[in-house]
Amino acid sequence: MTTVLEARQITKTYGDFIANDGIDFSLHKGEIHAIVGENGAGKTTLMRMLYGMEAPTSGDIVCQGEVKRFQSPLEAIQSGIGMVFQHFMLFPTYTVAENIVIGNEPARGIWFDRKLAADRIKALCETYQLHVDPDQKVSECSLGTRQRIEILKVLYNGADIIILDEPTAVLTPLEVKELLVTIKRLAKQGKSIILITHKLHEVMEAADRVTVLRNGKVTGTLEADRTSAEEISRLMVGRELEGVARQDNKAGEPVLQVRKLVVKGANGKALLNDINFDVCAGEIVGIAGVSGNGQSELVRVLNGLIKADQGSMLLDGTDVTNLPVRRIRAAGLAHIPEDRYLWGASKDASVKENAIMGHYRKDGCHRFGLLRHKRLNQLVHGWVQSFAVKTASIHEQAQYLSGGNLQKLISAREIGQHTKCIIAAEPTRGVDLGAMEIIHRQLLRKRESGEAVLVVSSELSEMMTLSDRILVMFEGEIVGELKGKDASEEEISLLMAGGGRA
Amino acid sequence: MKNWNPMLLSMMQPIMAILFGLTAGAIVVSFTGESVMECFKELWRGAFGSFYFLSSTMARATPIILSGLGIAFAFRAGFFNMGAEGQMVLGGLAAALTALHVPGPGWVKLVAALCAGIAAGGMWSVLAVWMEVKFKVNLLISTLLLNYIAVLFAGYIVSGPFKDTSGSAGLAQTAMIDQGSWLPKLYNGMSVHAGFSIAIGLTVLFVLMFRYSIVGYEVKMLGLNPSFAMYGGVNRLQMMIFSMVASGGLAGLAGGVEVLGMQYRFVDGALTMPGYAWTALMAALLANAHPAGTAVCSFLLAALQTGAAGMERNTNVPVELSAVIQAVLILFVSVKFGYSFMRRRKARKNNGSII
Amino acid sequence: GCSASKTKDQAGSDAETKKPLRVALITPEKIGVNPFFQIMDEGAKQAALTYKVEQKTMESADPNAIEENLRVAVADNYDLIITSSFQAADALKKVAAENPDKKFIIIDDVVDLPNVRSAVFREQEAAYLLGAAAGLSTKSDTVGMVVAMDIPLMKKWTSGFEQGLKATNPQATFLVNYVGSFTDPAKAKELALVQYSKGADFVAGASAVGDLGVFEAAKEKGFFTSGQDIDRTMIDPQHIVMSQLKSADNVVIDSIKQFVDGSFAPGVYDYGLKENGVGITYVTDNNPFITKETIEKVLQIRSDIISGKTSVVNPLK
Amino acid sequence: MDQLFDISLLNSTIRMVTPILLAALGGALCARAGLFNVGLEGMVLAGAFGAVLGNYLLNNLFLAVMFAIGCVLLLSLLYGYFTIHLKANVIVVGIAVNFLAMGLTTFLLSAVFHVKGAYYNKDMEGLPRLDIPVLSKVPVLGDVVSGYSPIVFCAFLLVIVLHLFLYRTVTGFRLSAVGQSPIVAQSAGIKVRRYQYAAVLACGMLCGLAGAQLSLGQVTMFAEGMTSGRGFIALVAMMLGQANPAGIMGSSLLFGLMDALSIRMQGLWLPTPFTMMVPYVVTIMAMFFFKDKSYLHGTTGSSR
Ligand SMILES: Nc1ncnc2c1ncn2[C@@H]1O[C@H](COP(=O)(O)OP(=O)(O)OP(=O)(O)O)[C@@H](O)[C@H]1O
Ligand SMILES: Nc1ncnc2c1ncn2[C@@H]1O[C@H](COP(=O)(O)OP(=O)(O)OP(=O)(O)O)[C@@H](O)[C@H]1O
Ligand SMILES: [Mg+2]
Ligand SMILES: [Mg+2]
Repeated sequence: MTTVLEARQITKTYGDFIANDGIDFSLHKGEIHAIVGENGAGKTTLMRMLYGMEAPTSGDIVCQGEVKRFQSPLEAIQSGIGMVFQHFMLFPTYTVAENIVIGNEPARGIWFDRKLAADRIKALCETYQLHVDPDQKVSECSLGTRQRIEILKVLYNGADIIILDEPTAVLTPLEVKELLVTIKRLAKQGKSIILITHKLHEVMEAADRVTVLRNGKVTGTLEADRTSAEEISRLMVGRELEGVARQDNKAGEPVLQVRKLVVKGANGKALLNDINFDVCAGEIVGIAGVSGNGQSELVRVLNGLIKADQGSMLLDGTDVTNLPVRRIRAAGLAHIPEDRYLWGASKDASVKENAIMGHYRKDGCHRFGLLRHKRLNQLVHGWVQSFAVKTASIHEQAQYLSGGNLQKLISAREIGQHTKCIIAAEPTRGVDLGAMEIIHRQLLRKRESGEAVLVVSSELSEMMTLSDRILVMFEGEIVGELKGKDASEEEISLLMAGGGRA
Repeated sequence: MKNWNPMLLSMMQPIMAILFGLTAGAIVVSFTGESVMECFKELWRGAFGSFYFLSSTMARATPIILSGLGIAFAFRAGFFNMGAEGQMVLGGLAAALTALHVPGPGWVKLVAALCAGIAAGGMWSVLAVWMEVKFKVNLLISTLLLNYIAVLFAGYIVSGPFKDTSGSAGLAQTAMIDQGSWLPKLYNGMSVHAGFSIAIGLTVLFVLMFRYSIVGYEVKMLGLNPSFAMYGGVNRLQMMIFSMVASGGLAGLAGGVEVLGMQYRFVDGALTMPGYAWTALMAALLANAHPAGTAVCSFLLAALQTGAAGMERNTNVPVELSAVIQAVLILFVSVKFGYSFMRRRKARKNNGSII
Repeated sequence: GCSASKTKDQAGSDAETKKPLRVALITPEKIGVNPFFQIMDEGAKQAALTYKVEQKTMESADPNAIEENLRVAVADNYDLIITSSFQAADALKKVAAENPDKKFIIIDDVVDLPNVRSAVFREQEAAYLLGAAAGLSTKSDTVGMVVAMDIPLMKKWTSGFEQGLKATNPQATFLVNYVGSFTDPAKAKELALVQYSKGADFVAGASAVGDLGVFEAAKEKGFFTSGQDIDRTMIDPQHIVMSQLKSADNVVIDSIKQFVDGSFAPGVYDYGLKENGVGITYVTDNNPFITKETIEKVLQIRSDIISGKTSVVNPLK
Repeated sequence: MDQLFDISLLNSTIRMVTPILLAALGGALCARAGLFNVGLEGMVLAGAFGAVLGNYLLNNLFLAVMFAIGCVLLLSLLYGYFTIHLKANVIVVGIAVNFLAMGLTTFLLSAVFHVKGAYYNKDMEGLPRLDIPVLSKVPVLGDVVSGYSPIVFCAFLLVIVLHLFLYRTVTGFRLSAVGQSPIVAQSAGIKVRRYQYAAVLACGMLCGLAGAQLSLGQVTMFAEGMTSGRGFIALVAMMLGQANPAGIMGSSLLFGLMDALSIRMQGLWLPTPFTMMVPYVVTIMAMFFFKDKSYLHGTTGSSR
């Protein structure tokens, strides 16, 4: 078994902070090597060094037997390393083909041969069984397709080593399955793959070996078929996971009532069509669906970010249809948004400024139009502690938080609103196991204290742990309702694929 | 501590860079064969050398600080106001006409005139907002183009309907405002007037506003990430109108203050020729739209200009070269050496260098 | 200002006998595009040499610098401070009133104070002559004028010209176009070309630097033109056949002379044709546009204006 | 009304528009590379001076134009160094470049030519007028399309060349990518800075041409500040044309035509200041119809 890429005693420090601490890691030819660890454990940092985006503070990177000092990603690419970032590195206004070939365009003289590019992409698609339409604009592609484009880009550049940083975080279950199949096929074809993920069942399904990081150190490298998810998670978190317990409790009066809701898109096509449902006090309702079937629009219209064309929504008895965001929030709605960088946070603002959004108008938080900083600081400190948000200080910029920690912060903020009703969209996307437990436990606690919770998630397991009822959306309509307890994955998947229509 | 750092930095960087700029300026000066030390001494003397010169630096800084604050305000909320010049001109015009034609005692006229200046500037910038909302016209273009229209319009008003008919009458200017409604001078025989106090007062007000008030927080959040602010319940349209009105109003106030405190009448070209608006734009950008930083940068740029005038008077450096030296100094100030070096990593993450 | 050191040396020789008088000229803008300030500067320098005074020119970079320059000149104890134009009038009013012992001169505007001497010009009289000459000479009965800006001040040129034109050639058409800038020869040239295309065979330039553009259009298309403020005819005598004069230099020299010999007095001095403060020049030899007879007629008009037989309306009054 | 339209109107529009068009194309290249160039005014001014200086020193029109380009290249190198290398704020650097050009040209005007205000020499030769062999004989069309300086033809040719460059060549494709997102471009292995420098230098070249057309094509002289705001109009034309060569040509021509029309409207019924507003008002109104401003996102920051 040949080793194609190796990290020897890699250390990376940012000021006083040690992000990677003497890491040893090796990648064999043709293997899928998973890397797992809590948020902020140093996974991405390690990958950035392997890909030449950062220089290690000390230690060596060995590629195909040679010690390398990559100055830039370009040099890494030339050594056959390709990386797919979690936050896609694509030009939304360009076509799929353009995005894939950029940096290595087929040309006749100075002319960019777009036709040849498209042909090559088609051939590439055939070889690797990854299907995209070369002429489509990336902005029109689904997240799953974008992921495929990223992988094709790496393959197009002739990479033999492919680094995937949390590729599955934004994908639907179906897309995840496809992706894992693809990865396995690529490994069979001789590519070596590093897969970062927080989902252990994916690790168990696809990986050959697993390396676990904790606090910048390697806590173990295991053969996947000789270990278990429990062992991995113990190495990751450093303790046993407790698991979340669900109590039975009776649902109360409806808190959120949605009636005949219709939202039309720019072209007049209905994005949401005749949506009716209730969420009752002490109940968690899950909304499942393949992304792009109206869940995002539903969440947005409920929060007042877009206007409904028809229908009404009642919150705790008051009509909040098409009210401004602030009024809806004041009427008692909290919201964990699905895209944390776009809607959920401001990277350039401080942790505290991020945390008080939506709170600053509450009683006790302001006086004569001025913010009561002392009070707010206390609040934020409380959340940071109870949700275990890893941050140096609450005055640090939010961009220095790792993605998972930012998600915890957002959840803390919204759960801390103490509203009658909370909408949680993808509440645990990209979040490690420990943090996921914290968030789940908090959502369940809300349910137990008699509040209404609406969860929108593409993660079926999450949906099934949390929900009392599951509504499935397809093409802007609710096509089925299941009891959380009795629902099976197959059943939901079938409904999500439109099988409930007939 | 954390809170102070960015503010301190935003003030320190221009000062650091000025040192580098002075070195570059020295090279330019040495080409003319003049004594470098002599020139810089005169540059300093022209800006701060005596109380008189300090006061004229303060007077010159007044409209720059005010419109700089305006530009910074809009910028904080995420909007680019390139129209300070037009807003300033209309503000000055409205102030002059109000002071001339509103009945009442002097101080009433004065207050009315200042309000008119603010209103005129604010309304002019709201026109740009309206076009952005209604027709999606990019603010940058519309505010830039509205400058030309405002300047031409003001020129017409003071060479036509409201022309000064006293004196030689050949001038595109309004009549002189009664002494009773002048902004008082802070010191006798010095050019600095009460407008400077207004500017400093507003600077402090904005610093406090951004640190402590709800509105300040909302404006800042909107500027940093509009989607996030909207999601959190900030009304973008309301805030856009508010911040652009404030921005234009401040530029209008700058014009009004200049008219009521310096020229005592609206003179065609007197607000545009010194390039106040451009200087203010630079000040706001250099300070990263921080209010206190903007005021400090405005003051430094004004000092650079009055200093250059002094250098011109008292050395043999030709007039033309002082513009070159100014430009060189500004170039170096713009680099923010210390800052950008420390934050280079971050800049890379932030999508390059733009704005 | 780079002349100070030179005059200082010169003055040094007779320094023991008596300290030379010191004269400051403060222009309201940078000396550059406006020849008016240039000749003023030249006049001052010439007078400094002739009358052995120490002279310094301060150019104001923008309108705010005028007052400062005036104050600095006062503080530096200059004996006579000369400034110019409406831009400086407000500042001078303040500074002169605060310093009643200092002597000031303002050229081209009036400041009514006991220590200020004001010199103004009746440009309309020279413009009248120019218009008359054009009216007498035009073959197409269409003449034009390219003006810098549509501001009241420029009416002295346009209106004077029109009066002269109508007096000699009532049916002639008068085209006026405004450049909108003092520094745009390219646009001035286009405007002259437009007027030419509308039939003008004479286009007067009144657009500061833009005049150069007008001259170029004339050379290109072969029509006739005139310059302003100083004698521009030597640039291209074949096409620039006249120039309207405004002798700011003479006014400066005169004033300095009077100041030196003690006959300087405040008050308003009005310079017109009579006082030789304004006038026009012609190209006399080999000039197909302005004939001998025309010149004679224009000279007649000139003496009529001087004698008061013909009166030129001041458009600003 | 027929007073307003004639062939000389079109002629004058084309002449007046050329410097604006060239500068706007240069600005577009910068915008494509993610740099919003406010320094166009200064660059054109430097070009105008460089052309006259080159003509005076070298006594050869071609070399004079090359000299102008060389001068502006130096200035744009400075612009590039500060914005790309030192990461200074692009707008501040742009404004400083304008100051610098204004100061340097007036200084050199008096240092080299010993004049203030303007340098004009009757014997100085301007750029020749070219007639297009066959077309110039065609009655109306011939008058419209021929009789301009080579730079005018060059400018309109450049519109096509740049269009092909941006949309058909590999380099143009990558340049646009850099402007869209420097980070993504860099991760694709594109040398972002190199492209940005190239764009800035090309912009300098175009501004040099624009200046040469102004000072040797339209007139034959240099006057201080003779650009009179054309650089800013170019900036507007660039934005209105969405940094796309054909669009820029359209918006420049629109502005030029309105400007020429406003000249003819002088003295008709509106006071002059209002006729002078016409081009600006029409330009703003034209923007009511262009709603896709997506390309501006990286470059400006109307909403950051
Ligand atoms: N440039 C940097 N400067 C300072 N600290 C950094 C920098 N890059 C990363 N860090 C810190 O290093 C730690 C490791 O980050 P890294 O992104 O590698 O975590 P991760 O394992 O990828 O986490 P996640 O699961 O959330 O993706 C984090 O705490 C992060 O804050
Ligand atoms: N220049 C920097 N200074 C400080 N911290 C940084 C810097 N660059 C990156 N980081 C931190 O390093 C980590 C890695 O960033 P990256 O963009 O890979 O996000 P991520 O943690 O992988 O995101 P996600 O959870 O969504 O997976 C983040 O915690 C980020 O805040
Ligand atoms: Mg990571
Ligand atoms: Mg992560």
